[in-house]
Amino acid sequence: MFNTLQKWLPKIILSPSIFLVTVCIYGYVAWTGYLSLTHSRFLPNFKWAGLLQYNKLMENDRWVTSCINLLIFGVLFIIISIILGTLLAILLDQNIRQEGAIRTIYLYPMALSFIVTGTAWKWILNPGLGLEKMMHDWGWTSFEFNWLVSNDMSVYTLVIAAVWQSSGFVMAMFLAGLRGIDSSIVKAAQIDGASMPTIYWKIILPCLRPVFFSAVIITSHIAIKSFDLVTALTSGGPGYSSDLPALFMYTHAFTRGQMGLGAASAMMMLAGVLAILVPYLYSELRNREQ
Amino acid sequence: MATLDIKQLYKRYGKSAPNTLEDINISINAGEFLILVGPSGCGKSTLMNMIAGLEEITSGDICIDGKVVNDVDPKDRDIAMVFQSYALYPNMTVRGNIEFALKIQKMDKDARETEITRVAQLLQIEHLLDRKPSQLSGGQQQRVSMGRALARQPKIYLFDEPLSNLDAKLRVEMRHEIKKLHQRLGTTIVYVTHDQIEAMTLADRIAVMKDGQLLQLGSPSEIYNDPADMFVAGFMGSPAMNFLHCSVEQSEHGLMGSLVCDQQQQHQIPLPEHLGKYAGKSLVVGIRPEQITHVNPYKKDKPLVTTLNLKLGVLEPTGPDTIALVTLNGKEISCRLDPDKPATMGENLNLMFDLSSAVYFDPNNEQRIR
Amino acid sequence: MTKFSPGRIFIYSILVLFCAIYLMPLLVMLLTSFKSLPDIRGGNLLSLPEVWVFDAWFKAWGTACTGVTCEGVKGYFWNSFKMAVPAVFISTLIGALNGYVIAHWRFKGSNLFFALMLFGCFIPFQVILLPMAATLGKFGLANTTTGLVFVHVVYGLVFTTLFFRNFYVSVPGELVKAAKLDGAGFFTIFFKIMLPISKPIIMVCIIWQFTQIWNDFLFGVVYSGSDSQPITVALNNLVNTSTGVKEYNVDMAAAIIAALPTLFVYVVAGKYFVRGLTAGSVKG
Amino acid sequence: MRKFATLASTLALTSAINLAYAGEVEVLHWWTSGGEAKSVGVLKEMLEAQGHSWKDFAVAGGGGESAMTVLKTRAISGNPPAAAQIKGHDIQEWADLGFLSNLNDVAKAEKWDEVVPAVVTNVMKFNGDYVAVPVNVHRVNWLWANPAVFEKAGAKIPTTMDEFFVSAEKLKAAGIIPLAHGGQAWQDATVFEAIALDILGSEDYNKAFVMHDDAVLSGDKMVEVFTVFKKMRNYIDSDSPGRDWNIATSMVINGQAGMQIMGDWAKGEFIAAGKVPGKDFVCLPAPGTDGQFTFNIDSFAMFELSNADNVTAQKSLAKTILTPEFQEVFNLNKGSIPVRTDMDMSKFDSCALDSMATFKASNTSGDLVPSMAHGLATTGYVQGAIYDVVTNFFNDPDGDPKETVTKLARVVKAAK
Repeated sequence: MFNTLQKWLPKIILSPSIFLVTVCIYGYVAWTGYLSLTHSRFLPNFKWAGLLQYNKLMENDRWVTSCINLLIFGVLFIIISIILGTLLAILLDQNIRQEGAIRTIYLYPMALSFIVTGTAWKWILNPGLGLEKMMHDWGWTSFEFNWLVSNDMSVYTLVIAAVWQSSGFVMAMFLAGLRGIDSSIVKAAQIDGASMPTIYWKIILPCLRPVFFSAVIITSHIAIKSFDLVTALTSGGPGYSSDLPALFMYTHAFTRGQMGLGAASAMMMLAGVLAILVPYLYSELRNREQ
Repeated sequence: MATLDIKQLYKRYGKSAPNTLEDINISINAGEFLILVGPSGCGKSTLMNMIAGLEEITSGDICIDGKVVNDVDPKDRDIAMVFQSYALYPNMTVRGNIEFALKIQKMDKDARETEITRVAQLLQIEHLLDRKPSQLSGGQQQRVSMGRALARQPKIYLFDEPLSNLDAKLRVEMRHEIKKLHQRLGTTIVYVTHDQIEAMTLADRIAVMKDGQLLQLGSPSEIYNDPADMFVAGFMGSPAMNFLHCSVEQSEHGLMGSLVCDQQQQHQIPLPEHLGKYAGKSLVVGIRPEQITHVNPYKKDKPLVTTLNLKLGVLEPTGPDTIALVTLNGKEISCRLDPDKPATMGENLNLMFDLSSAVYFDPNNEQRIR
Repeated sequence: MTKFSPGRIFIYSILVLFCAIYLMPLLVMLLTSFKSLPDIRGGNLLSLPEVWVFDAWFKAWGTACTGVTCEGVKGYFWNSFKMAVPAVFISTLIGALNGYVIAHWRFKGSNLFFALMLFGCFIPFQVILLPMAATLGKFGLANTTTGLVFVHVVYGLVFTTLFFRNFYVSVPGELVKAAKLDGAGFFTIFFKIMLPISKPIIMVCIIWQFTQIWNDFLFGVVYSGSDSQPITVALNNLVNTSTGVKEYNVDMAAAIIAALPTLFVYVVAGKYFVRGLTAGSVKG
Repeated sequence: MRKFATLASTLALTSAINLAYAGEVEVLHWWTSGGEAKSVGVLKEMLEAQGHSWKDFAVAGGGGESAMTVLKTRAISGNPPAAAQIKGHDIQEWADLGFLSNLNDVAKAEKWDEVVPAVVTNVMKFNGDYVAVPVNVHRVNWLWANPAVFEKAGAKIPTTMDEFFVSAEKLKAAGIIPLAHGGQAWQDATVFEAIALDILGSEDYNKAFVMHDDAVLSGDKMVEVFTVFKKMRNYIDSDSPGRDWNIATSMVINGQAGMQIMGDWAKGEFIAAGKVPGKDFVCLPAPGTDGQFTFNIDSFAMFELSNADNVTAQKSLAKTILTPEFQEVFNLNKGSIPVRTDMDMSKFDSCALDSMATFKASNTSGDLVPSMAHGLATTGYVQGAIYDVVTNFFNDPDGDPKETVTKLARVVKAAK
């Protein structure tokens, strides 16, 4: 009897989580998927609408803008975070005095939410209050930094703030990766006459491929879910020029009483995640097995 | 001390997958030291895990002391195992590691102390008891992992390549220790290795496995001198047995096999008469390096002994012997030469082939011709 | 000790420059919190306060209005602890058990489950607000601290499982086998062997989860009850003035108070964070 | 506040009988700070004086957006608050879904129909039954100006759109920001609807934003509205995007800017800064909308509850909100006017009196129109669609009024 219990124990232990994941993630997603095919407005209802909401979504200029913004924001944010994180990690790995303190400084933005830092960021980026004014006060009057209030540039301010928040975490991941590399590899390369930049570029960074993988996964999940960031910084403005899908979804489903449309946009977001992530996951994991 | 019987054992992962183990039958007597050898992936570790109860049995039976234990939990089989990586619990001291199983058995504290002391003395690790595994050298970790197994006083010990992470000197030392331990305690041991010297020196019997099948089960000398097929013959012994493919002819001097050396010269070697039915066909002669030597006048006129003049290739002095490579039939053949007698690379030398203890195989199915 | 060559000086100056950039928002908040209101309107972001005043801090902690009550954020501060501590503890424990099963007690489908879970990381939380509300309502957990803890545990689970699984995969399977032969069962192995060696990854999980849960606003605002609102909600109420004078110094002081616990965790446990990441959680 | 404590205790005496059935009301609102929080505090005191307890559920942010999300999740979880700050069309939506409770008995006892104008009560009723209680009436089409600034620039405070642009030009020449504005969607819409009210007139305003008449929405007049709207952009400083409305107001207060088009809640900011109406600042109708009144009504909807004691408390709350005492305190604090037309207005300032007079007059002249920007004119979805078009046009330097009008008509139709 005890025997069988031992055999079933792993499954028993995992089953509540399996249940929760099935219901609270996939069940709810299915529910949302169903909702996106209904006429739901103010609250969910179950009047069948077919693909109506999706058609509406495709014709919605704001949705198109927010998708393009996500693409710009996501790509820039991921690339800059990873480059900056790698760079800082490499510099910090050079036997730096006070490494612990510097590391903490790079890492601390991760500890703060945009509910907390949003106001400070709005000030810093605002031309009349922040950086631009400060530079003018200090005598550099030609300094111009008005991205926050510019239609074309506001989405880049999101990138700045997001990179500020997450690059420290990426740095920590790469630092951890660097610490895990066998030092004999570096010695071997030095004996072969390679310069330090070459060693990093040709040997160490390729070794960190799994870290890149994790970093891409983590930063892309941050990018897709970015919501606090936009609400705190631009609320999607000026106009809706810095809108992102997460904000679009929230606004339509909860404040505008267009739950069906909101649900459809959520499903499109998930489909987008699947379309980009699954091939990447697949190729990465397959490469690693080889 | 216990007997271990493995009967018609099969292991398959998934319904359509090929058999990982196929029809394994081994009976191990109480107190016997059985060694499983074979190339990696032959299934020996799987077999070991199945004996321990760590993997499920697809079909067949495993019996300890005559009782089927197929569905018995690992912990209830009264088996101890020593792993290649030692698998010491990193969070516990040496004492904690040895004590762990005893605590689970709810042995009282005094008894545990006695047992730890006994094992520590036996393995000379008393001074290490309060250290963590990470503070120990490889050899010390090895001893602790044996100590952990010994403390339980199980019916059967399983050793999974326990020495392969040690350096050569330590490996020899530990080998002796294990041998002594076995002689002193007389327990049943199943031991997996790919090191054939370990196999030869430690085993009461050796089981040679390949591709999930048991090829031969026998005493070390049986395995060495009387291999069942080319695989077993080639696997045991270092340098490995030489295989000479030759065509068989009936000549006036009796049955002869013909060979070609690297100077395109034809050579003939005598073959025993019972191979007569292979005349006109070809077979494989298996001859160990120690049967190819300098000319020994004492043996010279014996039957099935012949001398060939061959060009020496690379020489490898090992101390007690010098291994010389010569090319025959386009393959390198190793010979064991007396280091005291002169021999230089490139020199043509008369080598004596003693075919009286050679073995013969059918080239088609690689089975022994008896 | 390494000598200060031009190259080293270059490295140090870059590192210090980035320190300044990273610290700027915090510095702005700190300076502002010590300024008086006229001082804020007059000076610029990084100018030092003309007079250092601490009133804003006392007001934020004890007397600022966040609705009809004007007792500052102190009550909400404890609400957040009451929610975060159990949620972090439970999600870490379950994550550890899950990771242990997925890494060492594999069974048919356990890997599939893991893959499905990974995808769960990417779901925007807005999607699950309503169905989760309905679920909580059915179980009578709506607008209770328990319900809030439950929500955080469910969606934190995905991450903790991921962390622990990646860590436990790097623990040799032979350790588990050895323990099984020593007679240890599922839980004995977990509590006596796996958990004691998991300290680095437990630290990572605690830091990650604590930060996420403490900083969460969305779940906090929709699933809390009126007497269990977390500090992020209070902060939001304080900062989003609709009428009246905006007291930036109080807002900033409150924001820093709200951030103190997470900052503390990062400063104190930051070194374990990198160590824990090194120990395996980044190896995907 | 002391006065209200005594007032509350007299109220407590009159309703002492209710003490036996003391219940609890949970109130969801987004009045979290400053004068609003204090006003709600008064309501709390008055209710507590009647023996009930008040559970405060305040969620600030974005004009109630977060609060609405909370309300929806709470309704779905089957645990709605007793009262929630809901307004305009949303009341109908909630009532239609069957969440709201019937307040007819309170309304009858308190004679709401007699003291509150029909324009207001219509919003509070669903199928003829009271489901919500109005708190106040805001006039949205106000222009707030700093006379000192105008004097300095030698400009006249404008009453028509043409004057507006003349004055704005002068202010600009004097180095003053003519119009203080916060670039948030609802503020853009507030300015937009003021212009629309002027150019379209009350009738077409209603046709466009209440009836969604395609001809008006895509008509030439609407093109003109957008053209003027775009022109106004030139008199706003470039830092406006994202700015909160009260920051914009403070720009007018400290003379950085000349004027602001904003609802009467802006008055609270002036008062809080110690400014006197008529002297330090002036309030007058948004250019060209004299005699017209864009109304925005704050209200509390009452949710269906199961606990009988709590229902009693809820009804007490409904009753208390419409008492002249509360109406007076609250509206003095908030800058708005009472919903009761039978009140003694002696404590109110000139702006409020002016507002009240226009409210009563426009009620009969047909110039009383619901605010689109504040959700009184139409459903949340149409409002949102209009917001998108308006705010995008306003912030897009290349926005073309003609194209935008076509787009407006299209999205309104799609959202309907």
